Amino acid sequence: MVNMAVILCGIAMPNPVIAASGTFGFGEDFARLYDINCLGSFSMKGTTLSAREGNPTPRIAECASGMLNAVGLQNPGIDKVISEELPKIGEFYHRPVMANVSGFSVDEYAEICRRLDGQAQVGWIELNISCPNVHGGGLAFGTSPHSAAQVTRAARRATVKPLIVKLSPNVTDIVEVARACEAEGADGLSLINTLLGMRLDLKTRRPVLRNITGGLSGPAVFPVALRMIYQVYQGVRVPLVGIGGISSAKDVLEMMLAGATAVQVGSANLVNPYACRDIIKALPDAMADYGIKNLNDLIGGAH
Amino acid sequence: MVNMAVILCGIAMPNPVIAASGTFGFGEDFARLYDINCLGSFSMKGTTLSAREGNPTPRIAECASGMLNAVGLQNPGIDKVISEELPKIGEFYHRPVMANVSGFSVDEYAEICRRLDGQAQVGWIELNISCPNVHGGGLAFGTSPHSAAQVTRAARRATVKPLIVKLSPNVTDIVEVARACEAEGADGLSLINTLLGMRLDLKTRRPVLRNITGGLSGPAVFPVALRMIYQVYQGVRVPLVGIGGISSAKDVLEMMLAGATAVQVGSANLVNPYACRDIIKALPDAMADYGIKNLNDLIGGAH
Amino acid sequence: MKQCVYLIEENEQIAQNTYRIVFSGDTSAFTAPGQFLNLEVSGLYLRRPFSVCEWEKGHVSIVYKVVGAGTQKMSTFKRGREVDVLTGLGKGFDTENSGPRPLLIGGGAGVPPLMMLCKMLLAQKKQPTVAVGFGSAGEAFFQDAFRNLGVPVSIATMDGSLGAKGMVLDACRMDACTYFYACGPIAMLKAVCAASCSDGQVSLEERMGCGFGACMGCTVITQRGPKRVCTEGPVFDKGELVW
Amino acid sequence: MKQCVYLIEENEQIAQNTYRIVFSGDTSAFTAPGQFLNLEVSGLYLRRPFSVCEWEKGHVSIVYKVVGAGTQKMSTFKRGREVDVLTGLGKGFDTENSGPRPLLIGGGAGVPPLMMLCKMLLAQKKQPTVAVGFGSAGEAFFQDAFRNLGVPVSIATMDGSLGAKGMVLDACRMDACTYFYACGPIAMLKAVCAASCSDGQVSLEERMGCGFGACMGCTVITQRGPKRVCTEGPVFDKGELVW
Ligand SMILES: Cc1cc2nc3c(=O)[nH]c(=O)nc-3n(C[C@H](O)[C@H](O)[C@H](O)COP(=O)(O)OP(=O)(O)OC[C@H]3O[C@@H](n4cnc5c(N)ncnc54)[C@H](O)[C@@H]3O)c2cc1C
Ligand SMILES: Cc1cc2nc3c(=O)[nH]c(=O)nc-3n(C[C@H](O)[C@H](O)[C@H](O)COP(=O)(O)OP(=O)(O)OC[C@H]3O[C@@H](n4cnc5c(N)ncnc54)[C@H](O)[C@@H]3O)c2cc1C
Ligand SMILES: Cc1cc2nc3c(=O)[nH]c(=O)nc-3n(C[C@H](O)[C@H](O)[C@H](O)COP(=O)(O)O)c2cc1C
Ligand SMILES: Cc1cc2nc3c(=O)[nH]c(=O)nc-3n(C[C@H](O)[C@H](O)[C@H](O)COP(=O)(O)O)c2cc1C
Ligand code: FES
Ligand code: FES
Repeated sequence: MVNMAVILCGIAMPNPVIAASGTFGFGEDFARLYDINCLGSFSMKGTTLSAREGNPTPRIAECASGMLNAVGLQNPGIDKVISEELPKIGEFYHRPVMANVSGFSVDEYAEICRRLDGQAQVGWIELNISCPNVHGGGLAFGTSPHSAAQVTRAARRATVKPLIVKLSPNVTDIVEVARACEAEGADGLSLINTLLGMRLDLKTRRPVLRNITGGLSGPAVFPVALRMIYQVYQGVRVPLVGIGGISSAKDVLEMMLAGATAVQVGSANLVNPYACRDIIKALPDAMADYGIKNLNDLIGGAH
Repeated sequence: MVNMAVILCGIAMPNPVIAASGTFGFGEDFARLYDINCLGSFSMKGTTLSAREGNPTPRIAECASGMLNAVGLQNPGIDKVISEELPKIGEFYHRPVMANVSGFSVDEYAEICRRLDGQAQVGWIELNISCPNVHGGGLAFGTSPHSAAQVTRAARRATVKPLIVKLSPNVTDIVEVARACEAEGADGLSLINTLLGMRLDLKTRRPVLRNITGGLSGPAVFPVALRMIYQVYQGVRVPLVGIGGISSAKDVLEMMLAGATAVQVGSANLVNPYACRDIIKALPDAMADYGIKNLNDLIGGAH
Repeated sequence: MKQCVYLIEENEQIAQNTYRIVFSGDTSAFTAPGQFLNLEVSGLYLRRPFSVCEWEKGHVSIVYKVVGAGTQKMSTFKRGREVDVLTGLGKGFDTENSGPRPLLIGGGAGVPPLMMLCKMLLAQKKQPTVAVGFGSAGEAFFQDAFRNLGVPVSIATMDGSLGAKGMVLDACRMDACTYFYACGPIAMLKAVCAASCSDGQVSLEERMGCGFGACMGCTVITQRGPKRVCTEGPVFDKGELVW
Repeated sequence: MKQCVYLIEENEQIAQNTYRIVFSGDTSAFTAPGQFLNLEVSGLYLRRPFSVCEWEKGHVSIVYKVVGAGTQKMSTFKRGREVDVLTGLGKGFDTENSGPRPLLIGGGAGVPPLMMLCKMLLAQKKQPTVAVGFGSAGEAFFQDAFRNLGVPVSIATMDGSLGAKGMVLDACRMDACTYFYACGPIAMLKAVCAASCSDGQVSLEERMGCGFGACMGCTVITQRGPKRVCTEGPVFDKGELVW
């Protein structure tokens, strides 16, 4: 018997596999396909203070071993998530979920955290700092240690729940940003969000995405994500959630070896609706193949 | 009849396809396979002032739709390149080549440029600024606009040849770096160099590469490269060479539409030794498919 | 929705750049014409969505036009090949409200789902009329198949090589029908809605990440807020649409 | 070097996790035992290098061990499948200097290229001896094939299930030979060179980007500077190596 259970920021999980934000909705569509209580957890669709319709379509473009998305945070807003989605989730999922939140100002982040603070089913709050800072010239919060720290500090004051900051890979030095978040009280870090990319349509001679650029995800980004987990592991002490291109049990092991305590599976859910379940099912055999009895022994083992 | 000829920094090329540095050696191995005079040009293996043995092996790791390399600039040094490689090249290649140069200090860059300045067959000098700056704390020159500008300024003073600065994608704001190089007299910019990545070996629980991290190239990086060409095109006036993941004639067209005047094909040469020739052969039909008569009309057409 | 492995029974060219695949496999997830399936094409990351043309227990067909890398690869698929598909996706056409004389309007790759719809309407003793438009005569398909069902068919081609010259709207009268069903390019759908005097339904296309509701990639803004083409659609009531 | 399309004639398991493929196709680029080919495995980015086991005009075989994604996929390749290969790569073994009594030493997946080498040495009227090592009896192959050539064969297995228990060196004497040829894990090659009293050649493995000299991915530092395993190797003289 192998041990797959891990503890992420004080919360026990049956296994390290979390469905990534934006690729699992609020869980409902997947709960109709399989019993999602087999998951380590899932991160809800990125939620903002007010409802958002998101970007105009096309929002999706295909790439080699990956895809671009420019969904633009379409979501019903924090109040509806609390009044409608969380109660629904309670019916089919019996563990803590991760609430992925975004804001366009520091105050918005803080306010959403405050409203989530009392929600029993919310285990962790995951701050998506890849959003443009409307008060800071439109650059994403996550692209500077300073603004990343500001958001973390404000969120920290607004909630006692474990706070995970989700880092953007579109930076020169991700360790610097990671350290700034840790210093302001982040309990954990998740990385990576998508890499900024684009595709053009040769027929129309215009960008495929109406938003022009979009976020690259899928197996194509795995080596970049792995490198960043490895680097950040050496720079901070808080636990890490490895995200980016994971689509097999072996990918999970590799990411944990680099330093991740848990992982998120994103795009893989879109091309294979059973991806998370399949990966979790395959984990014990993959562990056995490499002589791993306890996943916790693996975390950061490559350093 | 379609027109494929383009002019890059004042030098005419029969077509925009240049073999990328580090994937084409000094041309010899390929000249044995096909007449490489069909190329737009080729960029020679990255050359440093002194000979270098490069990094210990393994230097190569496989990724989804791409690969990592950590060759570490193995090369015979500038003097041998001038005394041995360039004369050999003259026997099988009758157009200007691109000299890709690297240094570990600003002075080294300048000195190599000075030595290349009189070499008739060298058309362009391509400054690879992804090298660690030994006098600047080991960070790559290309990761800050300031050090990128320093290198460009010194090189500019050392040569009258067209100077192309090759940008690193591992930065928060590539346009800022591009502008700094343009301001110091770069005649053109080529991008992207490789994305920093890594892989682990689950059997040994160690990095696959002895160097730990390596550079990601291949189709996986194409959307990131395309996005960067598109952004830089909006920020500078000098011509751009699009690099990253190109493996088909359609990729060439997409990259030019984003703003590239010419392109480089790298990793594709490694998995298909005839890649450059095949792409050039396929260009006229691909142009016809999209109603393109003259490639020059395409450059930056997506803006 | 159901994930299935389908076996290719046939993959034949039926018009210029246009192919028809007949699969065998579990069709239990399909409930209405206008639903679609999402097909894995090995070597490409995203699945490709195609409307179901016809299905019966154990068999289902699609008709597709070669427009890019995926459909190009599909055109080389041989009989006997197995493919991974998500089946029974989306909400299809509603045959209840059609009235006695519905008009079915299809443009190019939008024609296939009208076949099953037409047969179901006939089975319900309704009198459908069909109007189809193509680029040219070489690209036309199914006109005889509809006629063989005893259904009046009008045709338009852009170059006038078959039927009326122009768009499908130039070849049909929208004032005689009790309801309409339309599938085809967005410009055609807009024109049809604008010209219609009856209620009707249109089937939309959008680039899709998942095809089953998870990614919000395919959202269209409707009178009742943002809706997913893959889940609340692809078929929408004329009155829901904002354009 | 020559790029070719090879047809798989056979792909049979010959030992635990070990398979042998026989291809038909153009073998004109092969000139010496110890050369290799670089095989495209669809869906994977890099080609996979394998030493040629034997070749004759129009036919060539490789023997491979399943160790990862590529060899796993290869083990499912069916007869009749076409694969893209770069052929005639590298510099093979030199049979000139062998003297009358060369010793051929192979470990695991290093054994295959010794087959062709052995046959060529026999054709040159030399008296080769073979020593092979495997993990266990189940993984062993070719011991009988060598014996059928009339060549003395000694075997070692790590678990002692066949032949001597231990490494291949434990099963052979290096002092009786005029020359040696070795192919196998790096630890074995080092031990062989250290134990040898004669000259010899070893075949090295390195992760490869291209396999034909373009990328400098496979460099090994030798007495005469950095050399590419794929081009100046994979076979090196004992005296060239630095370790
Ligand atoms: C619900 C639905 C039903 C459809 N039914 C049919 C049908 O019955 N017959 C038919 O021929 N076509 C149909 N299409 C369009 C079909 O999905 C595309 O033609 C196909 O995906 C193109 O793939 P490609 O790889 O050849 O093109 P590429 O352009 O290489 O594809 C690149 C990406 O863009 C997407 N894409 C390209 N064109 C479209 C499009 N028109 N709609 C949605 N995504 C697109 C692809 O799925 C892929 O992700 C339908 C689309 C949708 C959304
Ligand atoms: C010149 C040469 C000759 C070889 N001859 C044989 C042979 O005759 N029989 C045989 O069984 N094996 C041979 N090998 C080793 C064989 O190439 C690897 O076992 C194979 O590439 C593994 O691929 P994989 O996808 O199964 O493994 P993975 O580990 O999934 O491969 C990942 C990457 O690492 C590379 N890699 C992994 N192991 C090796 C290795 N040992 N050497 C080089 N690259 C490796 C792969 O090529 C691929 O790029 C030879 C290697 C070289 C360099
Ligand atoms: C369609 C889509 C929507 C996404 N939406 C969000 C989001 O709302 N919030 C967020 O933090 N990340 C979002 N992401 C990023 C993913 O959570 C994940 O970080 C990224 O896709 C990399 O993982 P992957 O390669 O496994 O997909 C989204 C990704 C995709 C593909
Ligand atoms: C094996 C290898 C060696 C490389 N060496 C160099 C080099 O010496 N100098 C340089 O500027 N870029 C070097 N590069 C980067 C390529 O020139 C190119 O920028 C990069 O690979 C992206 O293009 P691609 O995706 O087409 O390979 C190297 C790339 C590879 C794969
Ligand atoms: S395609 Fe993913 S929600 Fe519709
Ligand atoms: S593998 Fe590329 S030079 Fe040897």
